[in-house]
Amino acid sequence: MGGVGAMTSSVADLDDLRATVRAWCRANIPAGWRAAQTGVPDEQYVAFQQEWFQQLRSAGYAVPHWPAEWGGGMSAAEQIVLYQELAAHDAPRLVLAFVSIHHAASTLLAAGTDEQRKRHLPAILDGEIWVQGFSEPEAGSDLASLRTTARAEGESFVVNGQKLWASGARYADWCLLLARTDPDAPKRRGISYFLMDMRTPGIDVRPIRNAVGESHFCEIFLNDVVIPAANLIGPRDAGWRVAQETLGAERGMTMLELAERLGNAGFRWLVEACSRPGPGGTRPIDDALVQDRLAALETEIVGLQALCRGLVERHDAGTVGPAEASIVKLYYSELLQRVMDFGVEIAGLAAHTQLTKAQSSGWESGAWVLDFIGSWEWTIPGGTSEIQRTIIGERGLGLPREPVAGG
Amino acid sequence: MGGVGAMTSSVADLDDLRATVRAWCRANIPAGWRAAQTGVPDEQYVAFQQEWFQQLRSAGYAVPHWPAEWGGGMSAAEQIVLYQELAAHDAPRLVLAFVSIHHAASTLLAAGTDEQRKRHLPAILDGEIWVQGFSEPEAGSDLASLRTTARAEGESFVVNGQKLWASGARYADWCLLLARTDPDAPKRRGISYFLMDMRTPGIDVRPIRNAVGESHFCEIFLNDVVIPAANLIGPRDAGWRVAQETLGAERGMTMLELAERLGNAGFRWLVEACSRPGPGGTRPIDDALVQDRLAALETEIVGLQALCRGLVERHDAGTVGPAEASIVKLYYSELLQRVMDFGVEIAGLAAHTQLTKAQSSGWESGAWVLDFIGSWEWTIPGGTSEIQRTIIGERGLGLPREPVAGG
Amino acid sequence: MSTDFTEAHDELRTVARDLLGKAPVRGSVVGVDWPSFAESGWLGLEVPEELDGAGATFAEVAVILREMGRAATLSPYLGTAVLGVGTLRALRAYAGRDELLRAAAAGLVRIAVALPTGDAAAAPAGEPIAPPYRVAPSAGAYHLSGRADFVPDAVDADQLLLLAADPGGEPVVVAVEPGHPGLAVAGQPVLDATRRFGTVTADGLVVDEGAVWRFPPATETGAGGAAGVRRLLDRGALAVACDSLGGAEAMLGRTVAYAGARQQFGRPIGSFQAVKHACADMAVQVAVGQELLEAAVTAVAAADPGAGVAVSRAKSYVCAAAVEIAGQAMQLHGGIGYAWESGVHVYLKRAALGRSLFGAPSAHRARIAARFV
Amino acid sequence: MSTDFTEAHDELRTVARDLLGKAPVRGSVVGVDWPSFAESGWLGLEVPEELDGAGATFAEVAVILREMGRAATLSPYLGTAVLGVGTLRALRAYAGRDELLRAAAAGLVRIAVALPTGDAAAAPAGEPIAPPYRVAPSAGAYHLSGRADFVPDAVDADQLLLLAADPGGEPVVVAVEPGHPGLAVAGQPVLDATRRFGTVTADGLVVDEGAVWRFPPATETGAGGAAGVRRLLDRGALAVACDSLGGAEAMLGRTVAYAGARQQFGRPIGSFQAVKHACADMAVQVAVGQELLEAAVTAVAAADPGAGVAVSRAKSYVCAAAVEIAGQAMQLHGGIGYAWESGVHVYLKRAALGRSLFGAPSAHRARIAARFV
Repeated sequence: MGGVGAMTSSVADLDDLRATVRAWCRANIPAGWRAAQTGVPDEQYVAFQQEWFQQLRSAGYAVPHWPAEWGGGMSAAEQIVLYQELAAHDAPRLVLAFVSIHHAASTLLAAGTDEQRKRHLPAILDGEIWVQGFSEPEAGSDLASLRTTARAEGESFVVNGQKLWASGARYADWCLLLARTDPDAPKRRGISYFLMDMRTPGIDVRPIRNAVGESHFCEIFLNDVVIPAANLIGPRDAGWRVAQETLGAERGMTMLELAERLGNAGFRWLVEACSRPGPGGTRPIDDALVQDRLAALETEIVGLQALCRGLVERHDAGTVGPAEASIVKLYYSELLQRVMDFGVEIAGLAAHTQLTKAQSSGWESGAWVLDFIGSWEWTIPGGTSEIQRTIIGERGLGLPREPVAGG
Repeated sequence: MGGVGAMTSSVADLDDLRATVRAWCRANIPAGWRAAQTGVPDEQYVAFQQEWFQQLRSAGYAVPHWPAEWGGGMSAAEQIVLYQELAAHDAPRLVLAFVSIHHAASTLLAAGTDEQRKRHLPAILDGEIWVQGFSEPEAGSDLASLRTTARAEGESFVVNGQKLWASGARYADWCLLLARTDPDAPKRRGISYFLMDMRTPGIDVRPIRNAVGESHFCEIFLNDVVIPAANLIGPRDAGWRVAQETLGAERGMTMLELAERLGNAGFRWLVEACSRPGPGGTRPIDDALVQDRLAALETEIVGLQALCRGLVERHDAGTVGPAEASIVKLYYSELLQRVMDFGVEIAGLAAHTQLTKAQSSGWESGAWVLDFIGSWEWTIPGGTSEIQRTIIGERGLGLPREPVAGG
Repeated sequence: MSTDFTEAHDELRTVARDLLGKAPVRGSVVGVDWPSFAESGWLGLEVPEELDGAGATFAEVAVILREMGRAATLSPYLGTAVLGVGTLRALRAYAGRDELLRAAAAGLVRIAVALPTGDAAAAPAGEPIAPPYRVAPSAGAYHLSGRADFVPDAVDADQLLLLAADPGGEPVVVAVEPGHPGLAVAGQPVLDATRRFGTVTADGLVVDEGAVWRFPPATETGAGGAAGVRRLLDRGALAVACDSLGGAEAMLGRTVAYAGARQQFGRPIGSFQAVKHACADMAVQVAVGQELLEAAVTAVAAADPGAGVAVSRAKSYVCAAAVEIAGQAMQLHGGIGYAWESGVHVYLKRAALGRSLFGAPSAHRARIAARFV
Repeated sequence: MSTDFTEAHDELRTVARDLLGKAPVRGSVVGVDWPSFAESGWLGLEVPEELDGAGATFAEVAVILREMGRAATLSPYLGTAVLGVGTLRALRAYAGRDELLRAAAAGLVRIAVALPTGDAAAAPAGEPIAPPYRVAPSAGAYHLSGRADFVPDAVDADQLLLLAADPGGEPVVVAVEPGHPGLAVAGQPVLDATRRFGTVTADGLVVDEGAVWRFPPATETGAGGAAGVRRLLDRGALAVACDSLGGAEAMLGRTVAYAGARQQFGRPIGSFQAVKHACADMAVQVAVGQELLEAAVTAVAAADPGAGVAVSRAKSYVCAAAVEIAGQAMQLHGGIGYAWESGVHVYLKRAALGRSLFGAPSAHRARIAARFV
């Protein structure tokens, strides 16, 4: 029964909160932001994100999951209400601050020193942007085989290597970095976790264009980058454990938000697309086949939403199962893909003429083909669907592990 | 360009053959055999099978794939015509003689001595029934780990062990037996292949009831069974190779026959089931959803038929790819399952009242639930679907093998 | 859901799993003897306390149904406790009705309700549901005719409740006992040996007015006969979904256990990704199905106006998934799974029948989709 | 198919694969320069020998299309060689028509044909297909109006052929050149950068009688304008299926190569069953698709009366499979597959567009199913 305030919000309190958030959404969500954010240059996107973040912050809605002392303090039940309403009113997503308010914050809260927290948590509220430096060219699904090294030199570490798929690294002020401090230890041992200032000399960030044509993923080249030992987070050589413990910390609420967005804007776009008369004048939705698919997809989305709410509640109660986060991630990402695939089919040839999508939207922008292709950003990163199935099988069901290659 | 007569049949000759087979089918296929064979006791089923086999034999249609000197001699093109017409006219299947005319014959032809062939091939034409004794309780998918032993003693071998899933063992006169002759050799080495007379003392056959309630699968317990050394087929300790070489020999034509049956009686039952008015008076086939599924299934069946014809032709031409048989087996078995599953859905509650199916039919008897459950007899034995996918990946696409457990 | 509820359900579940797990196996079919049933208190879960019931809700009935699905129990629970008690409670408070409820709770009477159990049970809102019988007054009595197929637990029932349309088209329930002149009950054997069905034919059947029971009149909150019938059919559909989820859980559990133990190629087959990932997909389906089921059970127990759609979601998803899961269980058990002895076929047949009972997935999806058009 | 044919196709395939493989890459888009095209002889494959063509059939065109799909080639082949030549050959033998065929074969003219390219292209037999334009005689000339979207290769075309209905409802083809008064051609950019489309609008467009070409009259063997239009649309649909199969083959090949090389967890990822079995499923889809495609190509080349159904089978199966296969390719390539640089997205976009072009799978299945009802 952990989680401060988990069971304290009465139904009436929650209804009040819902009304408050609803009113706030109506008053604050910029009208027509989707159209305005479609195809905008990066600077405008960044400015819009920072502005929206501050707007949410003033309302107390930017970091509801943080402890009260740092500016958060909502119970799980309250957060569920908040995210449901933001999704229902089609609020812009917090894309830019995502790693900052989730991964960075949960790592700082779980493993950081008081100094580190004081240095960064308020800064994040003021707009400090973080990036995750985990993956490498030869360490994707097999993250533990990462090769970036951090050599101790006096009160510092000197880092060399290359990171890949660092989302938003171009705008980042700080980086959550995993690097090998003991090259002789076996794979998962000997990795340390650092907070790296992105303005340190020796850091070279190069954007990678992704399949939808955006460049928010980056490569980070690290060439004799000096990190003060004070920026180690958690014990030296114990970075893998720290990263694992904090990696999924935000998953529940994030997935809840995404599930609600899929169930709101996402499904609404789909029904709208199906209700639009085609070239021949007939509406797809009048076809029994289309109705059947819509009903099946809506059912699955409702199931996802319930799964996410349950995960959040159980997380708060400390009863979350070992594979629940993987189940939700796998199910969301593959369902998202099916929904978008169906959207592409229904919208037909015209779907392919939507060449840009609204920045700051999620994976349900209404630009079907881009959203469909973008859905692989969910089935691949953060542990591919294949990895998730292995986790569910082994940690969730207790099935035996594969024998390790070569012994 | 191997295969005697493969390219010799002209289109006109094939048209003539088709007309001849068609006329023969009309004159010879017992009218109403399905109804007459539904729920009959075993003796009647065996008698019917033997009788039908002799009828086909007199027409020259029982073993068309055998060499001419032994009573066959049809080219691949001719066999395709034959099996198409038998399927189109819904002839009873040769279930009882299946192993005899395919596995036993191809093994004898490929690896048998002249004496062995003379002893058995004419006998098979006279109705000698064979069973395959390969699988064991601990050797299913991993057949090479079989444990039945054959100890050399003078001019004989003494066999001990247990075989499983021996289809039709109750009626069998002879058994194709794999047993270990060298217990010290690694898994696939040290296995020998025997022709075992099922009347030898020490053989105990016990039927196993399967999921549809039939008992054609059997366990064979072997207790000091003496097999003369003359009944070894192929070289001693080389049984695995012989079995592998002859195992898929019949697959092409068998799959062709099954594909044609699925495309004829199978799909016809389905369209009929969809065209029957339900309790509310509406016909499933008037529903766009049902039409879509029917079109998709018909398309897949047509693809399967073409795949099978191509396999047979390429087999004849000696150009068959290393995984083609696995592709066909995997695709047929899973498609069969989908077709029957859809039949169960369409036929609704009434489908569950069909408690028996016609003996001598294939997996498309029109008893939907039994046919659906029976379809696992295709996805499990003869290499599960999982094993087939591995074969396709490794032999067909050249993907690397899994590391062997424990080194 | 509050913690108290959860704990009470956990306890009920444990007791049920224990009792059903000990039930005698007849052939491959697990049955529960009637005295154990009567004692269990499960029959009267939804019977009001003043009629010697437990005064509980469908949420508790759902716990029992899921455990029965898990054990593939053969029992008249669907006929008596789900449909029988549900029908009686949906009617006006006739004296005879209350007596029956009391008897049902005590295990003194087995009930079967003759209503549509095929796709008609999932007709979209707005499409009327035709009762299988017609009743008309004639010379001081009532004449009944009609026929219902696949009536759950009809053959062993001591009391039949027939859903009929009166001359005005209003649904009513006619209570008759087996043996009543003009009433014919015939067994309808199915491949799923864990379920019992019958056809109930009324031909020249005459009852007096006391046997014709009505639903409460329509009010502003939307009750009335038509709504009552829908709620009954939703109970039936949801009961089957509970059963199917229980079966799916059993199949997943058995498959995982088998895959962890069975060795091939020198390792447990569960260490192969083909098997492991298939089990993971089954686990995902069970997890999603459970959420949809719980939502529907909560809605039905609370008589929520949106309960119908929630039921259709649960029924369509869970019952389709259950067939897939039982099929995968058979596949992953290999030859053993195809053997009668393993009992996997029992679950596959039960799931396949459950998929069609009280509306196929496609019928329920059509009902869901009617809201979009 | 005879051995001679097979060998000729193998040779054509080898030449095409070689040339298309060498084609310059613009961005991620592979194009073929026009002179190479003109030289290749591919444009006139179906042009009769007396008009300086190769006198071959659609079977040979299909070989080129499949290779273009494999290389994801940007070219006006669909507009000129498939639809242009196909349309001209379907018409009566007008002098202007023969000149155009000769010019097309020589690579002197690029053609675009404005006809329905969406689901209307897959209308079931019996449902009329409405041409996008209407033409009417007026004062010694012909007035044309209408608009077609998603006309392949419209923007760079030197010659436009517009499918129109005459006042009697008979389909005719109107030949106009870009720049003709009243004709507007506008590019219609799509995410798939390997294809070019345009809208072609006729508003107040006047042509003389010589520009209005007719199909041969209907005969007992079932020709006539309506049948001619159907055959054209079937050519379009089948061309896309050829393209999609080639793309699927490329994606399978690349994925297998990547999975054999990429190491994770100390072994090539292709040694993991999750990857290996996914590749196996892709291989099965390609194998089935190839059979359906070959059957349709043979039927179209032979002008078989059952060709339409064969085309719908190939189009619906192959084009749906191609999207799945390109998607799996992206998945199995991991992060690399999602990077622009890998070019996997090019195939996914091309497959997704191909799925809708000349009729979505569901539209083609509806056409197949019309025979069952």
